[in-house]
Amino acid sequence: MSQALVDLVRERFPDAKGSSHRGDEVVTVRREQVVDVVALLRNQAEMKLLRQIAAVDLLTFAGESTGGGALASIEVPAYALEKKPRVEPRFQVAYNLYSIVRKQSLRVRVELRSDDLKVPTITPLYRTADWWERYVFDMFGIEFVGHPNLQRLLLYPEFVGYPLRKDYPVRKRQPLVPELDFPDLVRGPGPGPGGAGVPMSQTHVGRQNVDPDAYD
Amino acid sequence: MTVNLGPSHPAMHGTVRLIVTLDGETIVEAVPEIGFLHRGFSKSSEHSTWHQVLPYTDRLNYVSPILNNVGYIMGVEKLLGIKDTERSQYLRVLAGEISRITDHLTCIGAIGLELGAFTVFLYAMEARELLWDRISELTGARVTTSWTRVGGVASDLPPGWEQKLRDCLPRVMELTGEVDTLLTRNRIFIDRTRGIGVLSAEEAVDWGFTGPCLRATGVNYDVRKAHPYLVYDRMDFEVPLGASGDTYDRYILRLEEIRQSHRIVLQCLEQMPPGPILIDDWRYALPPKKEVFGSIEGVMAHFKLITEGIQVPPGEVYVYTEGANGELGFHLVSNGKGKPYAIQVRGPGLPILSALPRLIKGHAIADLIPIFDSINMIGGEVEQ
Amino acid sequence: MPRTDLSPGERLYLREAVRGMGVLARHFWKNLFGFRDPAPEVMERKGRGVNLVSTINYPEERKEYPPGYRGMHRLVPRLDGKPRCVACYMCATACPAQCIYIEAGEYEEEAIEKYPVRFEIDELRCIVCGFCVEACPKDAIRMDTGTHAPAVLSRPLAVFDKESLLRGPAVEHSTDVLTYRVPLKTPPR
Amino acid sequence: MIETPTARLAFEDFGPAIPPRPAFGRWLAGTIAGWTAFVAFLLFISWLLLAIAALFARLGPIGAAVGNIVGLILILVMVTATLLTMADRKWSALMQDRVGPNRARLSIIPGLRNRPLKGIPHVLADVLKMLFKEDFIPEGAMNNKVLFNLAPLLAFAPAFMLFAIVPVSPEVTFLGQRIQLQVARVDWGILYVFALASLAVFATALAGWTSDNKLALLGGLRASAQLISYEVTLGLTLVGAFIAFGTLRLEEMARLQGMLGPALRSAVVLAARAGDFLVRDDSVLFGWLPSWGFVYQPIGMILFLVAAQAEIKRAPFDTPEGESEIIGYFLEYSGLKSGLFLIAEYAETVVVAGIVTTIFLGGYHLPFIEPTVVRHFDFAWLSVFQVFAFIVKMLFIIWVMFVVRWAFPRFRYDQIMRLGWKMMLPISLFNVALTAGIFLWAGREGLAWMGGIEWLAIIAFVALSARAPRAEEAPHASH
Repeated sequence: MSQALVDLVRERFPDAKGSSHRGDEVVTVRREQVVDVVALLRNQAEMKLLRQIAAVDLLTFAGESTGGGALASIEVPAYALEKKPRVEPRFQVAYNLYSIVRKQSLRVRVELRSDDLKVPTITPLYRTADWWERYVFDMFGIEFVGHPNLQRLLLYPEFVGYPLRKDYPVRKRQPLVPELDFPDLVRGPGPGPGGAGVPMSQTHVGRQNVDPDAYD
Repeated sequence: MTVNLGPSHPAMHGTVRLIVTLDGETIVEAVPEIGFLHRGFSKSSEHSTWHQVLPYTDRLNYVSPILNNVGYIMGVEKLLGIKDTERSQYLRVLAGEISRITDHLTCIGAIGLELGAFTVFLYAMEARELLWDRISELTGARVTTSWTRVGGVASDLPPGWEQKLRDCLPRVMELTGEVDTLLTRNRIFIDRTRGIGVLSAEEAVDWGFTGPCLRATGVNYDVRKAHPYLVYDRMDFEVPLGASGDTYDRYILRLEEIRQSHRIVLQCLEQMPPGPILIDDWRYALPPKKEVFGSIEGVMAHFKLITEGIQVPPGEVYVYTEGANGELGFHLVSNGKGKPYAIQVRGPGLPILSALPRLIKGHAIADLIPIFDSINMIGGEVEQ
Repeated sequence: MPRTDLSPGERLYLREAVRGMGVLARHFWKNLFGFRDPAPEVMERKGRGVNLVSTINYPEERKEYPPGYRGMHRLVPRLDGKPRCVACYMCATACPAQCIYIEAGEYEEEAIEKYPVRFEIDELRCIVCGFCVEACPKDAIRMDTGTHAPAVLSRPLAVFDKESLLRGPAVEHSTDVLTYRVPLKTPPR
Repeated sequence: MIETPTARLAFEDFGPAIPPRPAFGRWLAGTIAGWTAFVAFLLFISWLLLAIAALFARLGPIGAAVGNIVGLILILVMVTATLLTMADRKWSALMQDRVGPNRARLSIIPGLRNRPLKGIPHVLADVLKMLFKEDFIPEGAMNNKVLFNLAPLLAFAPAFMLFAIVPVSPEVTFLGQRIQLQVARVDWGILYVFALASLAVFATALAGWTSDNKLALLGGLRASAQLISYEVTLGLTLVGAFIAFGTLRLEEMARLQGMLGPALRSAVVLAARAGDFLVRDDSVLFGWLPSWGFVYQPIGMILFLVAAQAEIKRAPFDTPEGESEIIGYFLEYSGLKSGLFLIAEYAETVVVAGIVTTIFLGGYHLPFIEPTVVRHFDFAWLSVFQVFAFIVKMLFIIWVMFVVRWAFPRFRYDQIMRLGWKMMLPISLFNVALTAGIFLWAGREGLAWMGGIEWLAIIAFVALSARAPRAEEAPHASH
């Protein structure tokens, strides 16, 4: 059923690769094409619902040797990382699309090399892509070019590193963020760029980053 | 005037922070800030076996944990390409629908609570307590259920449980009816909710809404109907649809879904066949204790499953079920070893919460409360 | 989806006001003259003068945990009072929270199997998932004590050692004899 | 219940899970004894109030005034308001299937150790807590410290002063003194209430502004707008009652709702002469209806209750607090000052209940049996029963106000304004016009007929206006 969707994409983008696993249809496209492919699916296949943007770091995909057990594998030993062959393209970004009308789903996959982690944003097509792209940026450090407000979503701005990358040490400690003085809310402008108001340094959504018309 | 609401503010249940710019009492702009409850679900899961992820899923949507258990385990089963036994499918649907009722009761109660009708909240909680007692008897814990297993469920119905459930369901529906009496046709409530936080159907899909919030706008998308999983295709239930997508519709739709879930629960009890609750395949499911105690094969299979975990063939799937707040998706990647290579969860609350600035813009600050409650943001699943 | 305009009575707030107050007043008088029932199970709350109060006055009255409830751990003793545990580390491996610590040793006088020299559970780390019970190949750890882990005043007190965990009724399986290399000194009852 | 071995384990750790069931007979005896004690207590309080007034009245006119102040304001209002903090929680608990607070114990008294006494010690605990909490003044409020401290006083004092004009008993000779349980008998009567009630606006506005907190400021703004708006309705709803009774003085209004003194006396004398056991109550309308204010003014009474609820900022009109949105104008107050705000709210509830009782529920009058009581006892005993009746009626009104408080969701700020100006004001104006017209045309009898018809209409309206039919029939989806 969903094979038709893959064909639809391949008709326009001949170098797109289709694959399937357990009934999930995947089409892998080049990074430059992703906006066009998603727009094509959205407009011609009525895939109006963007379920999720997920990303995978393939660094240890083949080389991971431990079996199960939390005790056995709390941390990838340093020597294992050293010898790891550089997997390229290392990152995959998966857009899970769905058509409510036709009840079809399709995953658009983009593969990224670790030296050039940039994907064009699809926020003009799906508003829900806003937070999902921020989430992926937050967790993997993949930059979405053209995103209106590419900030960390779940973590705080002082966080060092990208936790869902496979080479992020599990037991790494983050530096403590000093607490700033709470500005006087009524008299006198506070330190934030918006004048008196919320202490900006503590937030990762400062007002200065928000276009007032971005949400409407 | 900029007002900071949260992360500890009576209206921000869960831990979310809203930075609201006001003009008088009208909200000009609102910026939600999340992550105060971020516990690293994905990263933790990558360092556990497939089985050990289960307790984490309890803690995603902590008001309806069984639905998360079921959603996750179905993902693993999809990766494995197996199906669980028929009785366990019924059990999953049964417990899942009870969980859905508890979730909706929580949401409705919270709407009442924060609109000042504390009584409604307590009636809803009383009903929820009864159901959580049943869940507790069934799974061994009220909230941290960890009840499903690959290929089945952990425990069968305890003796006499069915009758207990049948006895307490009327009381639950009676309390739901009292909530209905207190709120649904009350003009104060209607004035507070009708026409508040309206979203059109196209916009709702664009924002990635699913579940009751999407159906309140009139879009007929319920995973249980669109892609029937487990035994939902054998159940006779309806999907209530709203018309205008406002807060009132979201409220009344949840109320109606409680009634539909009640129907499903009763049907499950009637149709449930006897039989095993776990598949008899020692590659995936733990052998029965008798075999473990008494036979060398059983012990070996047992040890292999515990130490190495379930060996899931490599692959990548996205599995979606109908959570209480919408489509609960798990994006699972396996590399053929005993641990999940990558897990990312699509909490239904995250896209909905991201639309909160759009929903509350232009409304009074007092309207923030019913809108925020009616989208039923659960911190656990949004912030993972 | 009932979604209609309001009837005149509802429009004037009056009708629903009276109905809503009626619900509350009914609860009020029922509970005021009600016969306070200490057992809050709704099934047992039928009969004369029974009220609807669902509160449990906790320390004085408690709801009994259901039989399958996952409560505090216990180490199951054998008939001779020694732990059934053979220190196989299965529970420690299966535990997602890594709250179990085991040190194995061998019985000197009885040639049976290994036994845990130390067996400690950090009940503060425990997430009560019950995987350890499932993972045990000897039925040596159970969560059927019917209680929860008690509150403690400092963190070290929440680490329960073998002696405090080893309690409750002894269990003997018919297959146990297969694992004894010599018969038990105390014959089974 | 200790049957299984594992249940024994739990028992070892924590004792029995479920205490034995109380016997039905014990429950019955307890209930009867409790209610008897309650009624006896109220009767005693009634006697005490009169006795205090009589004792002080021996000291002359100023003494009489002081006695009334002590008895009514300090004992009746203060104690009731304090107990209401408890009653609010207990009653709401009963409405919500809970038990309510029952943990505080008077452990220092030997016999009362481990006895919750139905939670009454919580009142003491609350008071102690508020007294000993740190009195925190936020930095931003330091510039306006005087005004910041003045606000709770401005809220507190008028609430208690309001009760000054409420008559709790008729003029009666008690213990040899001619007394009436009323602090001030003034010509302008109820206007005093309106004048003082508007002082509360200053409290909220000051509290909101000086707190130097945005949410408190919002609360203060909401409160001042709401209070000023509802002043108007509050006044207009009572105009009908003024027309019906022809006076502004509350003691006059109360007196007019039962048998007047001379008539009562002569009726009793006649009955004594005839040897009748029962004496007919001449004030009863149509032979069965007490001639109370609610008969003449149904709409006025309902509107007054609603407007008063809004005026004292209780739910569903509690937007100035709106604890889930903005925490309220008293957000920055702590300790005793916060307590003053809270107790003022309960005192206002008592006052409103007192005024409603006086104007609409016959004040201290007992229907039907007043002359009979006088015939068999005397006027002093009658006054004890009358004070008792007043307190019971007042408690009933308070109870109704609490049920309202717990039954409804909160209004939105603009909806309160709309309700006040667009619904209640026109209706109360209409009520005034209708009452005046009927009164001119047919006098008080006519008003009684009008009231009866209005009551019937309201009941029919509530009972017969069913839930609106489902216009759009369920667009359920089914695949």
